[in-house]
This record gives sequence, structure tokens and C-alpha cells, in this order.
Amino acid sequence: MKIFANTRTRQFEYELKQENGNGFLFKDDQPVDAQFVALGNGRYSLIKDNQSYIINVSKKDDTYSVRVAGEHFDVKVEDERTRQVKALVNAASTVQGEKTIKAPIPGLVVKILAQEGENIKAENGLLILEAMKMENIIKAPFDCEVLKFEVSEKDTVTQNQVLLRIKGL
Amino acid sequence: MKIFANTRTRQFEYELKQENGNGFLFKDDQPVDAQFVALGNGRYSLIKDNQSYIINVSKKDDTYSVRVAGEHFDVKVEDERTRQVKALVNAASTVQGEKTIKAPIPGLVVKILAQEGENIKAENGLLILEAMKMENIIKAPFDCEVLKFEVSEKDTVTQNQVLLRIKGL
Amino acid sequence: MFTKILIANRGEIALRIIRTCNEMGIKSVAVYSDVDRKSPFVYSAFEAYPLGGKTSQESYLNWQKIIDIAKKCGAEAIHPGYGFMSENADFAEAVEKAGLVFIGPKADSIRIMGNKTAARKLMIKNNVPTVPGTEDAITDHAAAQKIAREIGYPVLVKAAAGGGGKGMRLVKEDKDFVQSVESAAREAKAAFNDEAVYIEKFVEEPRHIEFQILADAFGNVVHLGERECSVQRRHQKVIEEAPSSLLDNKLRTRMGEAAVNAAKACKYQNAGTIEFLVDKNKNFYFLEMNTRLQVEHPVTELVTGIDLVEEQLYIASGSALRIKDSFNSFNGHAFECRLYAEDAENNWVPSPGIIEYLNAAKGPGVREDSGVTKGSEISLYYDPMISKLCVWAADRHHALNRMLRALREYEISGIKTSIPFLIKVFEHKDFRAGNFTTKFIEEHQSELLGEDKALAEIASLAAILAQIEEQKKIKVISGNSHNNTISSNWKTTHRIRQLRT
Amino acid sequence: MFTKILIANRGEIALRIIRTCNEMGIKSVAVYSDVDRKSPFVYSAFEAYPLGGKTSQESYLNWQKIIDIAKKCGAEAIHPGYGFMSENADFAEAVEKAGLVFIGPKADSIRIMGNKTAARKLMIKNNVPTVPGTEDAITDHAAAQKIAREIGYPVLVKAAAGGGGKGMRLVKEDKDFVQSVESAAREAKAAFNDEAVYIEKFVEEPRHIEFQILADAFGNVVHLGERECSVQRRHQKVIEEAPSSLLDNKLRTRMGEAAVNAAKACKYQNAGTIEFLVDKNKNFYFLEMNTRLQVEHPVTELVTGIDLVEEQLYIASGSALRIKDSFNSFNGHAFECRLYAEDAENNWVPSPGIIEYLNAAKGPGVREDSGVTKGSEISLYYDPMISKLCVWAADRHHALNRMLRALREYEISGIKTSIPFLIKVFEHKDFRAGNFTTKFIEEHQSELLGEDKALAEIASLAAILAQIEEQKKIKVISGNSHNNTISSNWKTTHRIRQLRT
Repeated sequence: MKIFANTRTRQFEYELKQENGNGFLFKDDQPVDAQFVALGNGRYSLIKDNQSYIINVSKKDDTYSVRVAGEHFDVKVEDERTRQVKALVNAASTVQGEKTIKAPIPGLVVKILAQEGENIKAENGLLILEAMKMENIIKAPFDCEVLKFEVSEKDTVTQNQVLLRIKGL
Repeated sequence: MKIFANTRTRQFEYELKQENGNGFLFKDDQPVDAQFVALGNGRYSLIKDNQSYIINVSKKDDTYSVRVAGEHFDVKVEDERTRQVKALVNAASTVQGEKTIKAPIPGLVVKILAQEGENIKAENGLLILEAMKMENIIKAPFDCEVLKFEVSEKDTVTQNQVLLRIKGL
Repeated sequence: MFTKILIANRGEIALRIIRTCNEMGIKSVAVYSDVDRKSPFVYSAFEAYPLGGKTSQESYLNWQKIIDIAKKCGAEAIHPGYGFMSENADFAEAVEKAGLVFIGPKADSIRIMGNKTAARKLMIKNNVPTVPGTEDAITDHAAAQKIAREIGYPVLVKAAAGGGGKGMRLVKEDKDFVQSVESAAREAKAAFNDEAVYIEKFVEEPRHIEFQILADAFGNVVHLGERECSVQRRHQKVIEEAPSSLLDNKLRTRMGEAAVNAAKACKYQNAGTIEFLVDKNKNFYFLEMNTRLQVEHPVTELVTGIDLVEEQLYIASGSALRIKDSFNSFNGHAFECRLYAEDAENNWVPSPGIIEYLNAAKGPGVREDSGVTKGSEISLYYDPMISKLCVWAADRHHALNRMLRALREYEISGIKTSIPFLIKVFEHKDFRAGNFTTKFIEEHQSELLGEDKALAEIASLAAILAQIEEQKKIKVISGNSHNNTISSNWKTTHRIRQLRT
Repeated sequence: MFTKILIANRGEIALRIIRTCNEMGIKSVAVYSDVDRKSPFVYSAFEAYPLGGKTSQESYLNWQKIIDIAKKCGAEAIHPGYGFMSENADFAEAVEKAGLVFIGPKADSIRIMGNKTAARKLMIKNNVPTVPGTEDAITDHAAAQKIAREIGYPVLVKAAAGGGGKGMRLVKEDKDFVQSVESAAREAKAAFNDEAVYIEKFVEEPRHIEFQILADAFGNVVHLGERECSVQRRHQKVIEEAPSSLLDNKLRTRMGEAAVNAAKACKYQNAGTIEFLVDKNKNFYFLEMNTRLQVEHPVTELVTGIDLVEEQLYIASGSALRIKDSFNSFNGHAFECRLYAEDAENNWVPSPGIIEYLNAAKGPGVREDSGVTKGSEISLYYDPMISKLCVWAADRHHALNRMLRALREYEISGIKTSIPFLIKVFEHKDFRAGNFTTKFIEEHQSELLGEDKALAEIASLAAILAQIEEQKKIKVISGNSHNNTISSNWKTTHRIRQLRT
């Protein structure tokens, strides 16, 4: 079975072969020489081609957050099957005339800068979000009409929470 | 209900009163002013009479191993009921003519110094136990006859494991 | 000396002060918001009292409650740390009025240096060079824009009562001016309850170099040399070092004298910092005075051997300076990295959450001042700085390599931190060569972000193996590892980057 | 300089060497027993190869396998650390024969200094003072007893090939002699495969003071000052410091010269240590030379600013000494505590097990060189030392207080450690005054053990609350805490001890 691992900018493809309950991982048709030993607390000692790494893994939703050598990667792992299912689902969904603006960061809504029903020019402010004492202005991505704010001033929002709905003009 | 906590050398007595599912702890008839907040991993933040402590607790069998301010205490906690049951059990047991010698430390049996059936004078060696590269001679506590060795040379033993049985002369 | 002091602060700086108290046999008193009940500074203090509330306003800015607790618990003095009320003259005055000692300068010194325009006038009067700009704080935004046009863009908008980058904006074009001023004023109002701002000329190829000073009640002032803090993002310091790679002894002597003069001009007492900008021609300008202990004070401690908190306590308790001479030479070289809970690769978004695992860098020359531990929750209520990772080594070259080692060694999971970004800064040839300005991050942003391909491959493999392990159905057997033999394919190219120093 | 080196050791010292390699951009190669697969030194190395086995004999003493791995993986040199094969001349020779560099002295130097009697003769010839005793190693126990009687008890029995207290016995009375010699010989045989011992006079009120030396291939030798290691238990060092509280500059100069002469006498290269005993009249005697990096090398690093491993690597790669002058003055004061997995309160029994939680001391002036982390299993196979906790401060007084702070701050659970015992040593007035000998622990044992009553009460309360919490039936409500008020009964007497410095 093919397994795909996607970081933010790259994709890596592996092949998992099974035999008697054991798995053998291949990359580019070569067996992968890797020992992966759990140390507890999401820590693993990986020795690959005799090179040694300490890895910290933390899973959030379907993303593996992986720390290695001080670097940090968000990795999504998919096998062939899940990928096919996903493709079908995506094909079924249609493009909406409306667009939602989501919170790019978790934070506090300190000020709403537009009215529902108002037309806003691209790059003009819609809302101010404060996180850890810094203010961030959420701007209109294109000329649009504000349909509905889903949050109010003083609300605390999580990352990717829908802030408001707009419609392109 | 009375609760007793015993360290190696001291006993402390508390009284636990219950009301509506809440507990109130008293010592010397005074309510105990203590906030005990779990931090995970066996860690607790204790604020008692406004004084603050970080406490590490690890439980082994019926003993709480407690670290506070760099000190280390083995604490056994008993309430009135368990204490009574224990007293009954102890009263029923009788003193044996034989005595067992237990391993005071975990280690490796490197050499047995006596024979079964042999009479050994007090303070003479019975067995050599090695732990972390240091040798420790286990000596006869009093003049005795060696009845039976329960371990052999090269055996690894745990703390308090019976090493041999002797009989006083 | 005091027998008990209260610390009106939180996080790493509260713990930093507690540590010196513990070493001196002084009882430390922590005060904490509801959010901070489980924080290391609370359980490390000798005593701890709740302030209630979650926001700064409800807790760490609640003067009266803090002073009440200090009096009731028998504390003789209050240490304000940095931020919060550390540069609030009214608070310093209230503390003294309550019969307690404020561990810092007198209210008048805070007041004059905290008011940027008054400070500026005082400096000009005392022949300390300053940057061209407005003399007075401005609340009329239209008038402000007029002045900005006169000075000429780019200009900086700064909160008159501010510090630490809060309420500060760089305005490059006239069209952005009004929105920037309004936003800065709002931040300033929220943080310092004072919306006044002032405007100044933006210096070319500036480097941020500041001098640590100590001053006692008897008029003695010494400086402990400089710290360079040019590596900044959005006017927030990211990396600090001592000594600076720019200064020679001649410039150090001149700037040190100016710093001592600045402190004398405002009749300063206790520890303080004179911030300068140095331009491309090595002209230096007084920027501001921070009338408190700085975040980055550890680098000075590492190269001078002085415990600055201990000196603060001696000065506040009425002792004359124990250090008689200013420092013009140093023992080795030190760096500090501020570790923020943020994701540089995702537009620097804050990364709140629970720290699932934490194993800090250790070993030779590493010092960590952290406010968190495994299990700590990073909330959105306070500053995202979770720790300060410092290194010392015999010279700058060794210190650079040691910091790289420490950053790579530092294990943290559950939240994202600025570590990957910091690694790229310490790898960057210009930073390593000492060739950088306060615009370093802005100018090199693209080189300082992005995924390393070889490590991305390792991370991907790890994620796959972790998922298989999680499902517990299959045991993956290594192509080689059970033979106890040496792998035949030597892929040493893989990790060149990890070893580059 | 080397591009890749193999480290023939484990635990904290392997990690210590890896850290310097990482900072220098040298690839480090770890080798490990089955027991150590999950150890920090294995996952921190650049490459790692299994040796198999559990015992030292099967793994870290398995020369041929280690040399094979070094050759196959392309390492150019082998660092032996301390213990294991670090002072094995045959190994050093085998490494060189395999075309690799042994990071340490030449085999001949190890051989002569490793043989206590030969070393002694060499020292006498070179006017380095020695302790009265046997000239030759002895395997005939009856002959040994005769000599012991001639010298007069108490005498020390020492393994000829030994080090680190292994195979060493103090014999106070003639009746104990035979058993002690047999036991020492057996230990020596097991540890070094050489059962020969020698006998020497036991020096009165001795203090253990040793000099760190560095020597290159060109005959240059410098010393980096002394370390005092008088606090010992069963001839195992427990606490080390630099500089010594006993030495004045005159004595330091004389001993330093003797140390340099000792190193020159055996044509020494690389880092080494000359151990002396200093008696109550400040006479000093050569004790032995350790022809390797010492466990306690960090205290020297802390007061000199030198990375000793880096210097070892430069010397081994053929460079001339980069340090030109011996050190007769130091920057501040440093202590090292060896943290052992043992329970002093229970007759010092070893405390193997899993480390359930670990949060090391941090902050100003603290350095930790640890070989373990949360989750590590402490086995019975190797040395029980799990970590070395060091502090630096401007003077001895501050360093004492800083170490107390660090020991109290250090959180570890799941195993017992020597920390409670070490705290009592650092609190002890004689140790604080610098008034102690190698018999300090023996003489003050009763004062250094025992439960503190106030803390026992806190621990007992915590155990009760932990049990109630565990049972999840009742929520214990504090007598006061939910009122947000200040407790009326100020029980400050409680924790006086915790603040005593």
C-alpha cells in the first residue's frame, strides 16, 4: 500500500508491504533502514541509515506535529484508500458564491470595523483581532459585501473559527 | 475519620470530616488551610497557610514517595479502619524459630560464602551482593546455622527478596 | 537587607527574582491570576496569594490589591519585574506611601524617563545625542500627521508611556498614518492607560545597542557595558548579545559615558538601561531609558559575573554600590534567544496550547530562564514569551555554535515556538559575521523561513511510523537494523545542515 | 581537525562529548549496549551503532567490536571518556594500530601511570612527593599483610590498575586485612582484569586536591589550577569544587609545578589529572594520575572558561597547546554535585527504577550534565551516577547558596537520589567554612542524615491529600483558600530550614 506524507511544501511517498503481521517500508523501491523506538511522551528515537534522531510527535486532528533537530514540521499522512475517498468527497462539493473569513490566529475580537450589509473595498479593515497583546487587522481580500458577522466584540476565537461571511462584488 | 501518615521516623494524625461529598481536614482540631492542585505527572502545587510548595508524588505498593524542597519522604497513609484490620492480622501471626535474611539492596549475587548446614559466627560473611559495581558483604546477624540458600551465584535479586534461611544457635 | 519581598509580576521574571531571593535567604511572595495558579513562579515562591481574574487589568495591574497583600503578609518591598507596573511612577509612589520599598528608581525618575518627550528634552540639555522628532506627546492625530510630514517618512509612532514594542508603529507612507496612529493609541491605552504618542525620524541602518547601568542613593553610577539587541521583529527584540560585535573600546567608552550621564541627569537609582540607536556612520542617538530590569539582563550577567537582581536588592535596601568601576571589558560572549509560542512558518501566528513535553537544552555554557514546564498551558492572556535561552562561551564564534547546539537540542512539543526561526538566524552568514541592523529579519525573511528538505523527509518518515505504531496492527521491521550490522548506504549528505556551524 | 569521532562510552560523559562535537561541527558516533538503546547519548549522537549485550564486558569493554565499528563508519578517532577503557594502555595501542587516533595520552604514559608502583617510582625520581607504602603491586596476600603491618594501620589497599574507588579498601585493623584484600582483588579482577593490589599509609586529616593539566605532542604542559574533591564516601567523590578553599597562591604554585613535573615525567599528552593528598600541615603527596578526562572536569571549565573536550580534540589532532600559561587565578567559584540513584536514609542502597518525572534546576549559574531524562530506566548494570549538577557564582559563599537553591529546585521522582543528603552537606557549617577532610561524611554522618520535621509534616499532608485525590470520592475543601483572604495564622517557623543559607 502506498503511503503519502505531506509537509507544508513537500510530499514524500512510501510503500508499505505486509507479511505475517510485519510491515516493511520501501522508498523508491529500496527497503527503508529505520529503527523507530518509542520513549514515551510522544518521543521517539529514530535511527535511520545509522544516523540518530530524537523526534517529538504531537498529534492534533489529522496532523502530526513533528520536531526534529530543532525544526518543526506539520505532517499529514494519507494512504491510498483515504486519499481516494477524499478525492470523491471533494469532487462532490461545489464552489459557493459566498466566502467565509476565518480567524488566522486564536485571539480576542477587540473591534468590528464594518457593518453587515456594508460594501468594503479590498485591503480595508473588517475586524481587529488581538492576540498576546498585539493587534492584527483582518482585511477584505477583495471588494465585497459583508453578509454576516459570526462573532461579536470581546469574543475569544480559536484559529480557523469563522469570523464573518462576505460576498464578492 | 482519623487518618495517619507515617514517615520513616514520625507519625502525623489528621481527622477527615465529610459533608455533602466535600471533605474537611483537621489537625489538632484546627481546620487545615491547604490548597492541593494537581499539575499532572504526579506533581502537585500545595499552598498551605499561604506557603507554597511543589510536591512530587510517586506511589509504590502502599507507600507514597514524596519529594518536597529537595527532601524525600516515604509516607504510609492509613485510616482508622485499615489500621484496625492490620492489628488483628498481626496479632494472629506467631514468631518463628527460623529467620530469613533478605536482600537489603537489589543486586547480583557474586559469591556465596557459607554452606548449607554450616554454623556461622555473628558478623561473619554469608554472601556477597554486588550492585552498581560495588560489593556488599551480607553478614550473619548472630551465631547461626545456615538452613537453606534461596538464591545461587549469578542470580539477580530484588530488594527484600529472601536470600537464605538461618536458625539462631 | 529585606527579609521578605513581594514580586508584582508573573512568568519567567517572577521565577528569576524568586531564585535570587532563595539564594539570599529572602522570603519571596508571589501574587497570581486565576490563569497562573499552576505556573512555576507560583509553586516556586515561598508564599503565594491569589489576585483573582484572568486579564492583566484584573490581576497584575491591580495595584491596590497587590499593595494590600504586601502589607498584610509582612513584605518590606515590592519588585515589579519588567512590563506591567514596572515603569508606572504612580505605582512606585503608592508603594512608598504604603511604607514599602519600591525596588526600582524613584517615581520622579520613572516619570521623566517614561515620558519620551520630557526624557528627550532632558537628554538634549545634558548633551546626550537624540534622534530628530516631536518634542511633545500628541493626542491630536491630525496635528501628528502634520509633524510626520515635516520630519519626512518613514517615521516611527510610539506610545509616550510605552515600552517593549507595545503601541509602536512604523509608518512608511502618509496614507497609512491615521490607521497606524489610531491602532498604536488603542494599544497604548489598553496597556498603559495613556493614549498619547510621539513621532520620530527613522534612523538609517540602525543597530540597537543599550547600556546597563547601576546607580545607588548616594549618586554613584556605573555602567556594566552594552547589549546589542538589533535582531528585532515588529520592534520586538528576538536575540540579544553582549558584548556587541560593532563596538570598539573607543565607541564603548563614549557611549558608556553618555549612558552614565543620562542616568545622572534623571537622578536615577537602581538598575536601568539606556537604549541607543547607532547608525551606519557609528553616530549614536539616545532612544529611551528603560527604568527597570530588562528582559535581556542575563547576557550582561553572563559576561560580568554579576547577579543584577541581587544588586537591585542591595541598592533598594539602602546600600552603596558594591561595584565601583564601569565595565569596559568582559569575560567571553553571551547570547539570549527569546523563545516565543508562535509559528513563524505560518505568518507568526501565536501558538497557544498545552506543552505536552519539554526537555530543555543543558550542558556546558547553557542557561535557561523559563516560566513554563511540561504541562503548562500557554494562554492568550499574556505575553507569548515562554522562556529565555542563553549561552555563554569564550568568544562570539563559540557562542554562536553553542546556541545552535542548544536550540537543536531543546525538545518541546504541543505548541510551536520560534526555535526553528532562531536556528536559521544563527546559521545566517551575515548574522554570524556581525553584519546586521534592526532590519535584519525584514530584509532576510525569505532566507529565514522555509523547510529543510532532508529534515522534512525525516519528519515525514517519523509521522508515518508514528501513525503505524498508533494503529498497533503492524510492527515495522527495519530493512537492516536487526542485523546489528552497519548500513551499507552511507547517506551522510542528509544532515550536513544540522552540523553546519 | 577530525570530521568524525567515535565515543567509546555511555551516559552523561558520552553526551558531554557529543555536545562539544555538535558545537565544533564534528560528527559524533555513539555505540550502545542493549540496555542503553533509549538513552539520551544514543539519540543525541550523529550516528549510533549497537554493541549488543547488557554487561560492560559484553558491550563497552568489547574492544575489537568498537574498533571495527569506528573503522567501518569512517571515524578518525576514538574518545574513551572516563572509566571503561579510558585508562587501558592496550586499548589505546590497539586503536593506534588500527590507524585511528586515541583521544588521550600515548599507551606508554597510561601504562606507567596506571601501574601505581611504577608511577610512584617515577614520581620519587622526579622529586614529586609521595605517600609511604609498597613499591610494587602485590598478588600474594600473606606478603601484603606483612607489609601492612610494617607500615602500620590504618592502611589503604588499592587495585594496581584501578581508579574511581573500585577495588579500594581502607583497613583499620589487622584482623580485617585478608577479607578486605580478597574483596578488593575480586573487584579489581572484575573491573580491570588485574587482581594486583598495593598498600599505602593512610594520611592524617587528608584533603583530596587535584590539578588539571593539558599537554601537547610538542612537550608543552600547562596546569589549569586545582579541584578539591575531599567530600567522599567509600572513596567515591561526591562533591567537587574549584578553586579549593584550602590553597593559597604559594601552595598552589608549588603544587601546580609538581603537577606539571609529574606530567612531563611520563611524557604526557592530552588532558590529565594529578591527584594529591594534602595533610593537616599542608604537606602534599602525589596520590595518582588519572590519564583521562575526569568526571569533575566541569568545575575547572566553569572557573577557567575552557572547554576541556575541545582542547582534547585539538591536542589529539596534532595542534600545539592553545593555552600558553598555567592558571593561578580563576573567575569565581564552582561546585559539582554527583547525583547518584541511591537512598542515603536507607543505608545508601541503590535505587534503580524508572524516572517518572524530571525537571532539572535551571536559571542563573546552573549547569547540568545529565545522562538521563524523564522515562529513563536506571539499571543495575552500570554506575549509579545519573547526573552532575554544577553551579558557578562570583565567590564560594554565593556558590554554596546557589547549589542549595539548585538542589532544592531539582524535581525528580520514581527513584531516590543523593539530593537530600547533598543538601545537608551544603547546609553544614564546617563544609560552608571550608573546614573539612576526606573523612567529612564519615565524621558527620549522623548530622547529614535524618528527616526534617517541618518538611516531613508537609510530605505527610501531601500523601494524605494525594490518596484522597486518587480515590476520587471526596473533594477536600481548604479551611481558608476559597476566601481569597490571607491566612490568619502565620506559621513562618515552618520553613526556616528551607531558607537557611
